[in-house]
Amino acid sequence: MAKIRGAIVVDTEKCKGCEVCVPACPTEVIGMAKDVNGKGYHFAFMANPEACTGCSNCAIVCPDGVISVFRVKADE
Amino acid sequence: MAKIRGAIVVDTEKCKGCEVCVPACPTEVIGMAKDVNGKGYHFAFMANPEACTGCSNCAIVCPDGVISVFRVKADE
Amino acid sequence: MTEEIIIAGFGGQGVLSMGKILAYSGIMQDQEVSWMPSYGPEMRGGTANVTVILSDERISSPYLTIFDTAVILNQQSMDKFEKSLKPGGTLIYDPNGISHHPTRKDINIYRIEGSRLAAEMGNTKIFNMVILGGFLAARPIVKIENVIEGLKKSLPERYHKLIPLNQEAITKGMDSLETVQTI
Amino acid sequence: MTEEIIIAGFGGQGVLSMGKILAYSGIMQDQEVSWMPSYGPEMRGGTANVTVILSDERISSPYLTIFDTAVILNQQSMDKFEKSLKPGGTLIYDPNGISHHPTRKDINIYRIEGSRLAAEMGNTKIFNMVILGGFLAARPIVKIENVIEGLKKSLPERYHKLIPLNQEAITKGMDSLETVQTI
Amino acid sequence: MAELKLMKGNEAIAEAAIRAGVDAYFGYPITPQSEVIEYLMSEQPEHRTGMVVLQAESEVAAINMVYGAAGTGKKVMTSSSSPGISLKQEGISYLAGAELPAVILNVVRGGPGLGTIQPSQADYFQSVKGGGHGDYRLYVLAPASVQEMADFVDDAFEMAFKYKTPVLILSDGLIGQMMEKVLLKDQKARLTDKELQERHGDWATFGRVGGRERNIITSLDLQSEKMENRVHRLMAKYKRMEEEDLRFEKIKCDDADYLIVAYGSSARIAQKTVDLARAKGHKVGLLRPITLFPYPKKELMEMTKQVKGILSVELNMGQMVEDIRLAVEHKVPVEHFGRTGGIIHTPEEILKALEEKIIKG
Amino acid sequence: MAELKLMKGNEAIAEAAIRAGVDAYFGYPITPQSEVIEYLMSEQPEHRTGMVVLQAESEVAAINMVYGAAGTGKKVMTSSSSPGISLKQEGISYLAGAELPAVILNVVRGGPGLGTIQPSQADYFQSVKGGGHGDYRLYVLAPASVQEMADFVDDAFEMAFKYKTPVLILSDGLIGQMMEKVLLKDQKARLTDKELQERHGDWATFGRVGGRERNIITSLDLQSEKMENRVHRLMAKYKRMEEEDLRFEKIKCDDADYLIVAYGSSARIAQKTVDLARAKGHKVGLLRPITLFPYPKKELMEMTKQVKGILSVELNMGQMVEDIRLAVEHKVPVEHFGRTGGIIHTPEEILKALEEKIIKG
Amino acid sequence: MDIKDIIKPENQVYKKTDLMTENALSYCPGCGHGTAHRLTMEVVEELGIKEDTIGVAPVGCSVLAYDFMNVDMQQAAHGRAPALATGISRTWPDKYVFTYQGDGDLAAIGTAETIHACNRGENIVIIFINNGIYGMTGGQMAPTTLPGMRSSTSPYGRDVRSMGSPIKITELISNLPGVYFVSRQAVHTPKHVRKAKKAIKQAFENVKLKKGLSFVEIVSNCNSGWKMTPNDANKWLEENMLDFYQLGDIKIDGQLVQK
Amino acid sequence: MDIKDIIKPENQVYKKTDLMTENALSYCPGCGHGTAHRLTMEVVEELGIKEDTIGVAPVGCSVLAYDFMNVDMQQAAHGRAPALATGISRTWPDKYVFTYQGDGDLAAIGTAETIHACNRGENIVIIFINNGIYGMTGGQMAPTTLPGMRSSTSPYGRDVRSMGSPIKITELISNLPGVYFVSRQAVHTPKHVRKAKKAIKQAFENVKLKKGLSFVEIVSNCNSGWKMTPNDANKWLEENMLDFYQLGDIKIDGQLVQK
Ligand SMILES: Cc1ncc(C[n+]2csc(CCOP(=O)(O)OP(=O)(O)O)c2C)c(N)n1
Ligand SMILES: Cc1ncc(C[n+]2csc(CCOP(=O)(O)OP(=O)(O)O)c2C)c(N)n1
Ligand code: SF4
Ligand code: SF4
Ligand code: SF4
Ligand code: SF4
Ligand code: SF4
Ligand code: SF4
Ligand SMILES: [Mg+2]
Ligand SMILES: [Mg+2]
Repeated sequence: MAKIRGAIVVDTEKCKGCEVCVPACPTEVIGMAKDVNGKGYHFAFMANPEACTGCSNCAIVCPDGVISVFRVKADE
Repeated sequence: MAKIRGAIVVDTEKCKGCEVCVPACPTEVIGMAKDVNGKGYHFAFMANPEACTGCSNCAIVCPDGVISVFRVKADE
Repeated sequence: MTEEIIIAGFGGQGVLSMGKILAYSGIMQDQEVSWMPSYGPEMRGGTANVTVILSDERISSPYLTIFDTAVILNQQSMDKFEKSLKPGGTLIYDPNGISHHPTRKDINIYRIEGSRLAAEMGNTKIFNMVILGGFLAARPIVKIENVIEGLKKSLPERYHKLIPLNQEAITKGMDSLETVQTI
Repeated sequence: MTEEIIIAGFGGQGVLSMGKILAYSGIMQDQEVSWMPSYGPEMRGGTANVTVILSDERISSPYLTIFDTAVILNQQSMDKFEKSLKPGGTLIYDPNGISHHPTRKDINIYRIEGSRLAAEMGNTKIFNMVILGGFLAARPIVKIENVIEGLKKSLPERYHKLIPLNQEAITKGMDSLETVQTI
Repeated sequence: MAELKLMKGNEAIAEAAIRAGVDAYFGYPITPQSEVIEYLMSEQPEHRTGMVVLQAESEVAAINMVYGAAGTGKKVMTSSSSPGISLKQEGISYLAGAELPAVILNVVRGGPGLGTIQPSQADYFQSVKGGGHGDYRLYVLAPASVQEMADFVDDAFEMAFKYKTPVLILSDGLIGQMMEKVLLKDQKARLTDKELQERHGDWATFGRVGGRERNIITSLDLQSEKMENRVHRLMAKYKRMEEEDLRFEKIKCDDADYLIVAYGSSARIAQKTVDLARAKGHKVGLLRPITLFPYPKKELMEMTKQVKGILSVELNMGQMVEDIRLAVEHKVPVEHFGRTGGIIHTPEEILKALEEKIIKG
Repeated sequence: MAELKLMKGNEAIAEAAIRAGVDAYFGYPITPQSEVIEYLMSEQPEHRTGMVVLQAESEVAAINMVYGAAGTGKKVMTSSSSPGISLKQEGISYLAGAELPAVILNVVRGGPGLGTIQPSQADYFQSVKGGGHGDYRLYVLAPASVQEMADFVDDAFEMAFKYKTPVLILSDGLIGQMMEKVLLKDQKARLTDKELQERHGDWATFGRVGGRERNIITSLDLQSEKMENRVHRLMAKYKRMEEEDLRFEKIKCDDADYLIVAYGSSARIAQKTVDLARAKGHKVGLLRPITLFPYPKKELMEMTKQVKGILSVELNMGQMVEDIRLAVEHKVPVEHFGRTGGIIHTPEEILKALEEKIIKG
Repeated sequence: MDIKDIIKPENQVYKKTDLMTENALSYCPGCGHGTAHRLTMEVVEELGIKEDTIGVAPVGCSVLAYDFMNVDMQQAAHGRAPALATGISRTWPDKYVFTYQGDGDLAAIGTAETIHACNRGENIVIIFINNGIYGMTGGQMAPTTLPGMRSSTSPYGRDVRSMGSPIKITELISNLPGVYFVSRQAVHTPKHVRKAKKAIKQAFENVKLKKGLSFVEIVSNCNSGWKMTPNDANKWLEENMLDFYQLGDIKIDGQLVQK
Repeated sequence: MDIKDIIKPENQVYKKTDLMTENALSYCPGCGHGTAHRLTMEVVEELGIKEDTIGVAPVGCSVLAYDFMNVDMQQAAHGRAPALATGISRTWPDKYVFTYQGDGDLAAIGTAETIHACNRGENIVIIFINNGIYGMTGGQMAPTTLPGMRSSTSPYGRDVRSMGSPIKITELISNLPGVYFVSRQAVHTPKHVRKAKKAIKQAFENVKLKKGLSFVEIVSNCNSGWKMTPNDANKWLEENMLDFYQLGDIKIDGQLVQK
């Protein structure tokens, strides 16, 4: 059975750490980094990458448009 | 039988001859003078005084408020 | 030659358009002209006046307080402008509605029964053309053919059919001017 | 005596209120004071700075480009203000987040671990009070009791219960100042 | 086709705008200049040239419609009278700050406040010093005849585009309401979209045609350094205006012992005074600034070598007189004569003032 | 109770307004002065004194609310910053024309256009020459400290009512945003309705109380003769202001060879320049006009007997310098130094300009 | 019975209110402004509130309303009467403050002031004279000018496509919660005059309740601007204006009237 | 499957549109302005109209929109964006002209310009960001601030009695015949973002029809002004703002949507 796998790339230097993407992810993929970026923000990252379906929810709510989304159909 | 009699007094110097009072009178009392007043207007007057009932219609539509109305109950 | 004219009367008497025709007539004979109305919030029934200048030279001030000629069409204007004529100037007036006639001795005075004549011709709208005729009789500063040309220019195309009637009124006015006093 | 101070850091670090407390402290000991913030469209995360002057005389310009003392709380501010100190002036900074440390040889330099100490005290909001303590250790221009009075004045009544905590932070700061270089 | 007509100043400027190929007019009625929009509406210029004419909901809206259209490279104008021009001050300051070409006509009436609707020149300060906020000036043309009302449309747009700046035509009720003969120029074609895109493609906002980089119209510089640069750029333009596009007229100045300085309707009236004075044996000349900004400072200074005194004649309580004094650096006496509130001075009273304040004084 | 506080200029003026017994404030937010209305709202002056505070829908509405309340004899004020003040120009002209007392605060920022929000003095011309239409002036006070921001509220209202005129407090972002210590005056009671009716019953429109004749507030005179009279009445007031209520401050002028003229924030900075200059051996003095209209013309003329040159220091490209030149009638060199666009000049660069343009020049 | 016997002081049943001054009205013959002025003053008189009434005149033909209404009045900048009234009413909360405004004044340049005074529920009365044109400045198109109607700035008739539709500002502001009472009336016949007066009276009475703004529109003629005789203008009004601007109460006691 | 195998250009399903510039947005973390910007630009990109699009930025936090949207833009005086757009659209009738305005800009100072551009049926798109506050100037009360809501000029909460009720300008302008399409949306969750984009797309598509103005309100957070974290602000928005400002289409194809 073909499974959908996804991944996101956060432009960590532009991420403002607003956390709006976190609740937007239906599969609770996203966490906030302990580290801060050059502007002092804790940026978002895939804390739970396996769960990502590439649904793009996070990307479309990200106010700063810093998330890119990738998606493949992967055979199990 | 007591009959209602009315009369109007037009401030002829202030009348602007607009004729708005004419159709307002239910008993066709009012006519416009041939003469003009100091401002060059043909002023209104009681052309048909007998018919006046003192209903005040003319006075309340007169834009310039130049009509005074009088009214008595007269025995026939 | 420069002629400085005031035309003054009630709002609806065609004072402004008479001035305009006169000014256009001046243009038709290659003169410099100016036409300066009194303007104000339209309180209908108020007075209206216009200063018209025709000149062979560039006109300096279009706004004047003394005039060569005054055309006067109501009492207020008489009160105001009789005294603004230059000595030797010309006053032309319609006696209708005038209670105090002009009294100056150092000016030429003419009368023109504009209202009556217009009424006789069955069209009160040509009143100002009758007056214009009277003016031209007293002050023949523009040629009649230039007046007609001026009339054409100042009337929109669709009213050109009225030109003969206007011309007739002007002629009537020219013929009907009465001399009160010449100095 | 006149002390011209710049305090500079990130928007949320309490730079402005630290300056305000300092200014109030000056008032408490009858000095003239001025407090002039940089202000701008609030782009959060941007830098904020405030110029504070305490003086025994009437203060002329509240806006300065060179200072006696600089309190520096982020890298941008270090880049901007290290060079604005007068020779012999004093630079106090929190090394947290600073990548390029001060290099001038003609000034006094102190460090105060404000962020760390505040975190240790379990309340990041008192960060600026720790820094203030450090400042006072380096530049004891106002008496501590006047600082406490200043604190009272600048805090709304309902926050007065926090004064002991603030006082503790100031003391902590005073005790924790590290000397990097004195001239 | 060029044409000779008898027209009001207000009508002449409207007709001239159509013939000049103006793209759009936005305005709101106010006496004594409502004939501008009335004439335009009656001429249906959208049929004649495609020019857009719109009655805005207010003067504030009108000036901002002008801003929008000007920002696209279009030739666009508005007109109003004093109170309405006051309302436009923010917009005018924005136009100057954003460096947009636009033409604004003020047919001045007597103020302050609702005032009168009669002619006045009491908006001089507002016009030349900047009634809006900030460091900016307008290029200001002061017509003194109906012909100039017509001619200055072209001139104003030339300057507006040359300097990318708002240009003010400062007229008044007398020039606006009077009729004179006017020779109207031939119809100029409006720029086609293509021509406009070629000419103004480096700054105007009509869309990223051909995929070019975006253009931005703004007067904002959050950084003061940038803002100061912007203002310096403006100041350089104003200096250049003075060098290249200053205009004035001298009447009977060659042998003048005394000088009247007057613009617009006052110049017309003062010209008659010059004749009256000369008839009385006073050698009086008239210098008429045609541009009020830039101002003929050098020319006035030059005149101080010749004249014994200067009278500034204005329909106000003394405004331009300051610019004359600044120009002549107090080398000769400079006095003011003016009427206000809609009263127009007579040639005779100007002469009297001249005699009292300058010739005898 | 008088009180010593550390406050921003904007807060101080707001607190002082409450204490001065001001009846109403109408305003619209704009940086760098929004603290005025914010402070007022947080103080709930309706509970403290009954003062009304209302956030209007725009600056235009605000100035016209001021007009309405001022017309009833109330003490009423507004505040804004440059673009907002431009929008108020029609209203200000109306206030002047109708001879209404009111106080307007402009906390100037850099223009033209949207500009910057940093301090500037580029609205000088607009303030003192009349940014609105018509022949009028404002009484203009220029505070140079937080204390003066507070103190000038009372002074401004005194002048506003003495002359029945709008008074402008011309501040800037520096004075508005800085904190200094300020001694706040005791609370003054607001006039009771009865007191107001007695004091202003001959002109104010609060209803025909006691059946008195009606009062009318207007700036309209359809007849030009009447309008001219109105303007002459205004001019007489302006003259009287100059005679009775001119204000300025002289700092180290007694032995000065050179003079700096500066107001508001520039005066603060220039004062430091005076010290720097004297440290270098130049005898420099500072004349600080406190009223910008009326202007200390006589005092400046007097100073020409003593000083060799004058530098006008302004946060603009050269505005007040014209008034200095007019005042001193070009008897000594008068030069300008200024920064613009929100940049604040440093005491050091002023000194440099002084040396280059005046001392050495 | 002789006329002389009728015309005696004791028989007088209609007399111009003393709250209209003796100044001759500056309006054109037959203009509805005069009637609207008089009704307003009759209401003030009948309510006995002249000591507590302050009026605000607009810019428009009624700019001189203060010459005719014998109460304290202020003249406002064009469109700003509601802002003035706000300033007055806020500082004199117990007074009767009214504005008297034309359609250009209220619905064009003054739109923001109108909407926001209504929205804030200022405790004032707005009398709104809708004559579909800018009377004072010589008959230009107003926001209220009917489709196809000629004016000096719509000489070929209002073209809705390029000039927009006439705006029913009265209906618009009725939707605002701050507005307590709205009525549209006319004054060209005795019947309409009587109803209009009732509405104006209601509006002034509402001020006592301090529940919000009361708004009375009066559809009126501008015979000069329309270039008709007064009686023709009134007929045209009846046949054209009233079709679009339907008369009647629109909001009572803060509730929209269901139609 | 390794993450690296997923993150390959050919697998990319979401990418920021090129019509957003590379400049970092000047907005506070979590502010809805960024999302609204992006949606607008995505629509312009998808419709392939960037060569024919001109935007108008307001005064408000989005004053710098021109730094972020990669199309031709003008910056307008506070409140006047619809007037600018009118000037542009009238002289370039075939272009896509849009304004992007905050609630203070559009519903306070700009009320007259908004109402009249709507009434004239200008062929433009208005994107209206309603965050219930003046964000840029530091959180003052806006015409849209909810009753009882705190702001720096209503520090004790909006008092409807003295400050008026929040104004539903969107419903108000829906009543104007010049307005062709009106929708109220939000952008705080993916679901809302998708709907909002649909509405914006519809609005831009309408421009081709030249049937009137299209208006899209976006209810958004101003977490800084509201003094909340972004997620708390979005929750507050959901629970409070959306109750008052109900989402959905209000007018489609010139017809009010019946509720
Ligand atoms: C700021 C400003 N703009 C324009 C005018 C000119 N003006 C005077 S009255 C008026 C319109 C009057 O129309 P309306 O309000 O309908 O009143 P009406 O005369 O029809 O009663 C205009 C545009 C002005 N005086 N001030
Ligand atoms: C004429 C004028 N008045 C006031 C201001 C100050 N100002 C700037 S933005 C703004 C309000 C912004 O609020 P909003 O429109 O809701 O936009 P937001 O920042 O909330 O997105 C104000 C009052 C100005 N720049 N110009
Ligand atoms: S693409 Fe979908 S599943 Fe993956 S992180 Fe984003 S929201 Fe979660
Ligand atoms: S929504 Fe965007 S900016 Fe906010 S935390 Fe997530 S990735 Fe960062
Ligand atoms: S009072 Fe009545 S009956 Fe008498 S004239 Fe007037 S309208 Fe006619
Ligand atoms: S309505 Fe009045 S003004 Fe008109 S004609 Fe009759 S009496 Fe005269
Ligand atoms: S112009 Fe029209 S509104 Fe004005 S007075 Fe005349 S008829 Fe009435
Ligand atoms: S202040 Fe508010 S609206 Fe402005 S950027 Fe920040 S969150 Fe957004
Ligand atoms: Mg009207
Ligand atoms: Mg907002």
